[in-house]
Amino acid sequence: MIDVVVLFFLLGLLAGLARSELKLPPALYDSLSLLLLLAIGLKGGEGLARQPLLPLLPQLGGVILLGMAQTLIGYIALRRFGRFDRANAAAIAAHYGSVSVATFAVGVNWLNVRGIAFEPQLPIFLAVMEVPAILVGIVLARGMATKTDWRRIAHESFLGKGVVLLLGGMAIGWVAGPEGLAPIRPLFFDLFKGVLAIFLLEMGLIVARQTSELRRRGLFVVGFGLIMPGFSAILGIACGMAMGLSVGGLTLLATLAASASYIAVPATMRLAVPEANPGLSLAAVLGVTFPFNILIGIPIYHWLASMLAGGNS
Amino acid sequence: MIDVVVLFFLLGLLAGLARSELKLPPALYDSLSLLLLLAIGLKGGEGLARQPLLPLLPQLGGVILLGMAQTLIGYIALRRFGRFDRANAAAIAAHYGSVSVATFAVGVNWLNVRGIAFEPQLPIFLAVMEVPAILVGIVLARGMATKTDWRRIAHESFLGKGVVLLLGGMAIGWVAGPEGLAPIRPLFFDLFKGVLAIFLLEMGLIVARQTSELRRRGLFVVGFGLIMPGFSAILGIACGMAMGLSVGGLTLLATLAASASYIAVPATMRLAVPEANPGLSLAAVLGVTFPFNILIGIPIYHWLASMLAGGNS
Amino acid sequence: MIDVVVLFFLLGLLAGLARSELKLPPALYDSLSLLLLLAIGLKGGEGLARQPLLPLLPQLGGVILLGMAQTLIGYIALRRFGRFDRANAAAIAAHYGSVSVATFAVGVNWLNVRGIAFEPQLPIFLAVMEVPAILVGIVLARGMATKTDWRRIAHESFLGKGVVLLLGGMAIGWVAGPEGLAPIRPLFFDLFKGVLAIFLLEMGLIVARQTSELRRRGLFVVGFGLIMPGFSAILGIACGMAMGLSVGGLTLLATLAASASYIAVPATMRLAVPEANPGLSLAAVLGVTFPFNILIGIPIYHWLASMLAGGNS
Amino acid sequence: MSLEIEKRVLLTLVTEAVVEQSLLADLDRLGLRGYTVTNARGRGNRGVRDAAWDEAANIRVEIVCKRDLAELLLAHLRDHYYANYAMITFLHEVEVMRPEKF
Amino acid sequence: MSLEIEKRVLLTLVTEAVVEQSLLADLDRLGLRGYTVTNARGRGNRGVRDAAWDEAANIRVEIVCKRDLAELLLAHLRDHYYANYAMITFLHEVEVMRPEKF
Amino acid sequence: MSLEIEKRVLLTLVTEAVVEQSLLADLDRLGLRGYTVTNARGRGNRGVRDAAWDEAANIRVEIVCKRDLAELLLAHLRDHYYANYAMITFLHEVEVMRPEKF
Ligand SMILES: Nc1ncnc2c1ncn2[C@@H]1O[C@H](COP(=O)(O)O)[C@@H](O)[C@H]1O
Ligand SMILES: Nc1ncnc2c1ncn2[C@@H]1O[C@H](COP(=O)(O)O)[C@@H](O)[C@H]1O
Ligand SMILES: Nc1ncnc2c1ncn2[C@@H]1O[C@H](COP(=O)(O)O)[C@@H](O)[C@H]1O
Ligand code: NA
Ligand code: NA
Ligand code: NA
Repeated sequence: MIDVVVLFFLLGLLAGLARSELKLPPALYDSLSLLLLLAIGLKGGEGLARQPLLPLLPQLGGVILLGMAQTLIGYIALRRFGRFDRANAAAIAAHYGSVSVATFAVGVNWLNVRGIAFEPQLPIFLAVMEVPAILVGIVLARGMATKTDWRRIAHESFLGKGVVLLLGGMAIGWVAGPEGLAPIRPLFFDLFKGVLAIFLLEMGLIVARQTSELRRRGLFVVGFGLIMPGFSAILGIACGMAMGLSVGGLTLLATLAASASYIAVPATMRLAVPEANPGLSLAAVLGVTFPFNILIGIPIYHWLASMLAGGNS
Repeated sequence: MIDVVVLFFLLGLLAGLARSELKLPPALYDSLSLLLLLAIGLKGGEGLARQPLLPLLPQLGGVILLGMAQTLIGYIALRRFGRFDRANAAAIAAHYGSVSVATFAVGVNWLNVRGIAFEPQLPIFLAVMEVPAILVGIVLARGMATKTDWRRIAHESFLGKGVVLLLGGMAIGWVAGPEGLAPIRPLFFDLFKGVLAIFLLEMGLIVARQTSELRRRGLFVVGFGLIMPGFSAILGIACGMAMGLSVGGLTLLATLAASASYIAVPATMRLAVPEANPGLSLAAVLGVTFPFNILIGIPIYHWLASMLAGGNS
Repeated sequence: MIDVVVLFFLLGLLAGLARSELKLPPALYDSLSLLLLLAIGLKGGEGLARQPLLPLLPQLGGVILLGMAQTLIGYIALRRFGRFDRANAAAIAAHYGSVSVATFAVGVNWLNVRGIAFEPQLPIFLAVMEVPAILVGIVLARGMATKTDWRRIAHESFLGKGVVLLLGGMAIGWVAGPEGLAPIRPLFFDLFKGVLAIFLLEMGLIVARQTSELRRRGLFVVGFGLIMPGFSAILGIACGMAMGLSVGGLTLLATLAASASYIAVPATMRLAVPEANPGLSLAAVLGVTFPFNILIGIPIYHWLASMLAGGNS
Repeated sequence: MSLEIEKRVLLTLVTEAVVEQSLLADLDRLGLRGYTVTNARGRGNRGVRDAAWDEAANIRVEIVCKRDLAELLLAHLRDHYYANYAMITFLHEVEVMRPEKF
Repeated sequence: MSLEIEKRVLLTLVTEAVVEQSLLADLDRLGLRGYTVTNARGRGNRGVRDAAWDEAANIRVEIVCKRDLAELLLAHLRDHYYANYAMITFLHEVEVMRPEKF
Repeated sequence: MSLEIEKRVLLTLVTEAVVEQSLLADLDRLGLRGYTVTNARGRGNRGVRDAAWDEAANIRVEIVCKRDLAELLLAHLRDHYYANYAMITFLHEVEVMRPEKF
């Protein structure tokens, strides 16, 4: 059965395609995404408090490499088969090397509903994988010896809203522990799925606006938006198996790898590689990959993870 | 005892009349109304999942006729006794033929607090009754053979925020069923009354701003705003008895009939019948009918329903 | 252990000091403060319903005098030791004679977490102490025989958002009682601490922006921002002991006295004493006193209250 | 430094927020290519419109274009909006670069 | 097509959001009939005002009126606001229809 | 009543909201001292930008300054922004008091 939060996405999508007057206030969208980021962080931090942190360091290195590899592979595919110019290939690839919080949250929800556990460090992976793809993308577009304002880029990347709220939430969860968090549980944990539902309603509306752009972009973009996440998911599972993750953890890491950023990366790339067309990346990411992942991808990645690593769990 | 949500309305009203600085951010108002609409829809859809849908069709036909009849009667009364011109009579009548979500929500709350059950299709009635009065109102103002842009009107009416969220919520509730909805219950159901309370606080503030307009409009508008809902409620109870509704259902249908729209109708009529004065309709609807219904009307309608259909329940 | 809501403050503070991109939508901030004010009021009103109101009147007189005394003492200190001109001394003193809702909420939370009870009239004290300092401040700046527009000032003060929501919530809580409030408990009471957490996150961001201003203002402002609250807290405890408050009540009254306004007072003083520099007051209140109170002050005030009035509780 | 600068007019209108979609669709048909909208509140002959809720909100629309088009748009507004909607319009000359955009 | 057009001035002021009510009440007394307000942020002599919270928010007020009234309003602003509030003012000519409105 | 009035220009730009920080930092380096920003939406060569989410939001920046500075800023915008960003610019003369502010 399809999860109820995904039904909200479909409602938004249909309303958007039918050109309904429905609009969410931007402040609501921002507030919901703040709640989601903090909740994911808190949950992760709470889990981390129960285990030693040092053994995580190599895992962090692993997922950073994963994100960078995805960006590189995406770039090559876009240049060779899509005949994109350097700037556009680099920009699109960076979106796919990075991650999407909303997709991650849907994955978490999917596992929760089915009672499948996953490792508490997954939210850290989410935070850590946001940035490397951006840096690789910029280098691919510009080369190393450029007048790129790296200080500003680093600032935008590492101190962006997403990273701060995720890592901040994690730190708070880690310090406070389950007991300390108890008083704020009703807001951050009990409401989580309702908040995600409304957030996905808005995502549906946003996705619906990509269709006209998509139609103009043609088949290659659609194909790339479908194949790249499948490929990335397999890479993610391989990476996760090397770390010895459970099936739940593998599914989430595959989901992370398969997901593509539509918040942090577009904003940073717009400044760093302005000649890349933002409409192109967003059409692929939002018009194809995001709906694919949350509607079909996640169950497939779980099935793949179970097949490949059944013994682990 | 007066319900706590109505106390919030009174607080807003008093604050507004005292010209307090109190203001709610518009984004909060929009967010709360979105929550209310979705929650009402979800609840209704959940109920509908337990019964066959086909027998509802004649009931839907019934409430559509109810709304159209109210509009016509209102129009005649306004023309004959109020001496309004065609445009203004049609516009005001359309407001009263349509329905108010906030009034409905207060009615639902009133029944819930008293443990009185009602049929799950009532929220569909709410969704279905929004539009017919608008169409009748336009025809009354313009005649059939006009250059009215019906496509745009239909679009505005059927794909407006209210209808989409109510029907969308209902569809989700129907598909997901009680179990599927469980994870989002804390947000949509547990918080419902608190959300309604804050929404009514804002309504109180909005109602308070109608007083100066009301004073200018004179007694007829006040009288119409009081008599029309009473009359409509009786029509609604009759209509509900023909459908065999329970006392709770009758009370709510009477409340729906008695309620007057202050969101969908003003916006559409402003475009379709621009020469009608929107201040006039809003003074009657918000300055008189809305407070009357939530403060006094609902208990009366329930008492009437019990009297007239005591045997049914 | 440090309370989890205070960890959110620290997160905001760090993010702000690191010049992160993190921003909360202003509508969210307004909505959260509305929720906090209403929740505090409702809780207080619920408690008051269980006791006679008349004996409270002298207590209200007491806290009004407390606020006025603080303002006078602050003014003298600022004139004599800080060599501020009349307008600035009066404006700053008014901030310290008035109170801060956020500080009060953190105090309430601190006591709740530790299971320490306090009297239900404390929220009334909060509402009542907002205004007198403003009036004293204006008289100090202008003298009595001025062209100050007292009607406007009174309107701004007594019908400002804070006072209306606090007293309004209290009235609703008083009328509805515990049973009447039950349906809205999930929103106003269960979410209280989560709401406070996000509110303090934003407060951290706001406090962080005061640092550059603080650096320019020099040591006297910092010193005043630290000594004045300590002094006021002792005054508050003395006042509370005269009223026979419990240790919890003493702690909260000390917290109230020690707290300084950063919403109502700046807005009113900007109009009434425009030549006072608002940056100066805010640097002291937000840059020094607010963080001092919530990080260190409250436990100290509780310790003081226990020492001085151990027998009372 | 020489910037190629040409003259256009800036036509500004302030009107009710509810008409935004339909007004822009109208002007579109008359040849409007670009516009900028901001949310506003205000007061005029039709009383205070303080944006406290949707019915009482204003928008402010700016259109940079040739004077001919501005006059065409104005005539349309006069004939179809002035009588029934809260609305003011005003225009003045501005200097633009990239005149082909306007 | 001939549109009856007359000259007026557009007076624009940017100032602190907290003074909105009291400023408009002041100008009212001097004869102001219509105005438009939008929310704004900015930077000037009194530093950055980025609208992150109420104390740091600006408003932008536009007034279409006769030059006489504009000068009266400006003189009042100069005498009562310039010294103590973050504020700029500027004006220029505009063409309006329905001159009786302004 | 005589108000000391001088001429300045008002330069207005409408562009993508994402560049706000970096654009203002740029113009700062060229000598910009004051500016006012409002949120906006609109349509132009680069399609509809309706502010439904951050990527599709516009800002409207106003700068009152001497004509020299305006031309310097415009040249910079032409060289670094016109090609890759949704942007329009226009300017016109305004009368200001307190000319030392601009
Ligand atoms: N003289 C004026 N100056 C600036 N804005 C005005 C003026 N008159 C009206 N407005 C604006 O235009 C809207 C509609 O005006 P009206 O049709 O006169 O009610 C008002 O709500 C104001 O926002
Ligand atoms: N040169 C300028 N151009 C445009 N807006 C300005 C300028 N100077 C100041 N402002 C605006 O006016 C407000 C108050 O200016 P000030 O009194 O100089 O601090 C600022 O916050 C800006 O929004
Ligand atoms: N002719 C115009 N009049 C007013 N605003 C315009 C015009 N053309 C473009 N704009 C605004 O400038 C933004 C960028 O324009 P463009 O680069 O042409 O897409 C648009 O989103 C509009 O907000
Ligand atoms: Na990815
Ligand atoms: Na009705
Ligand atoms: Na105090």
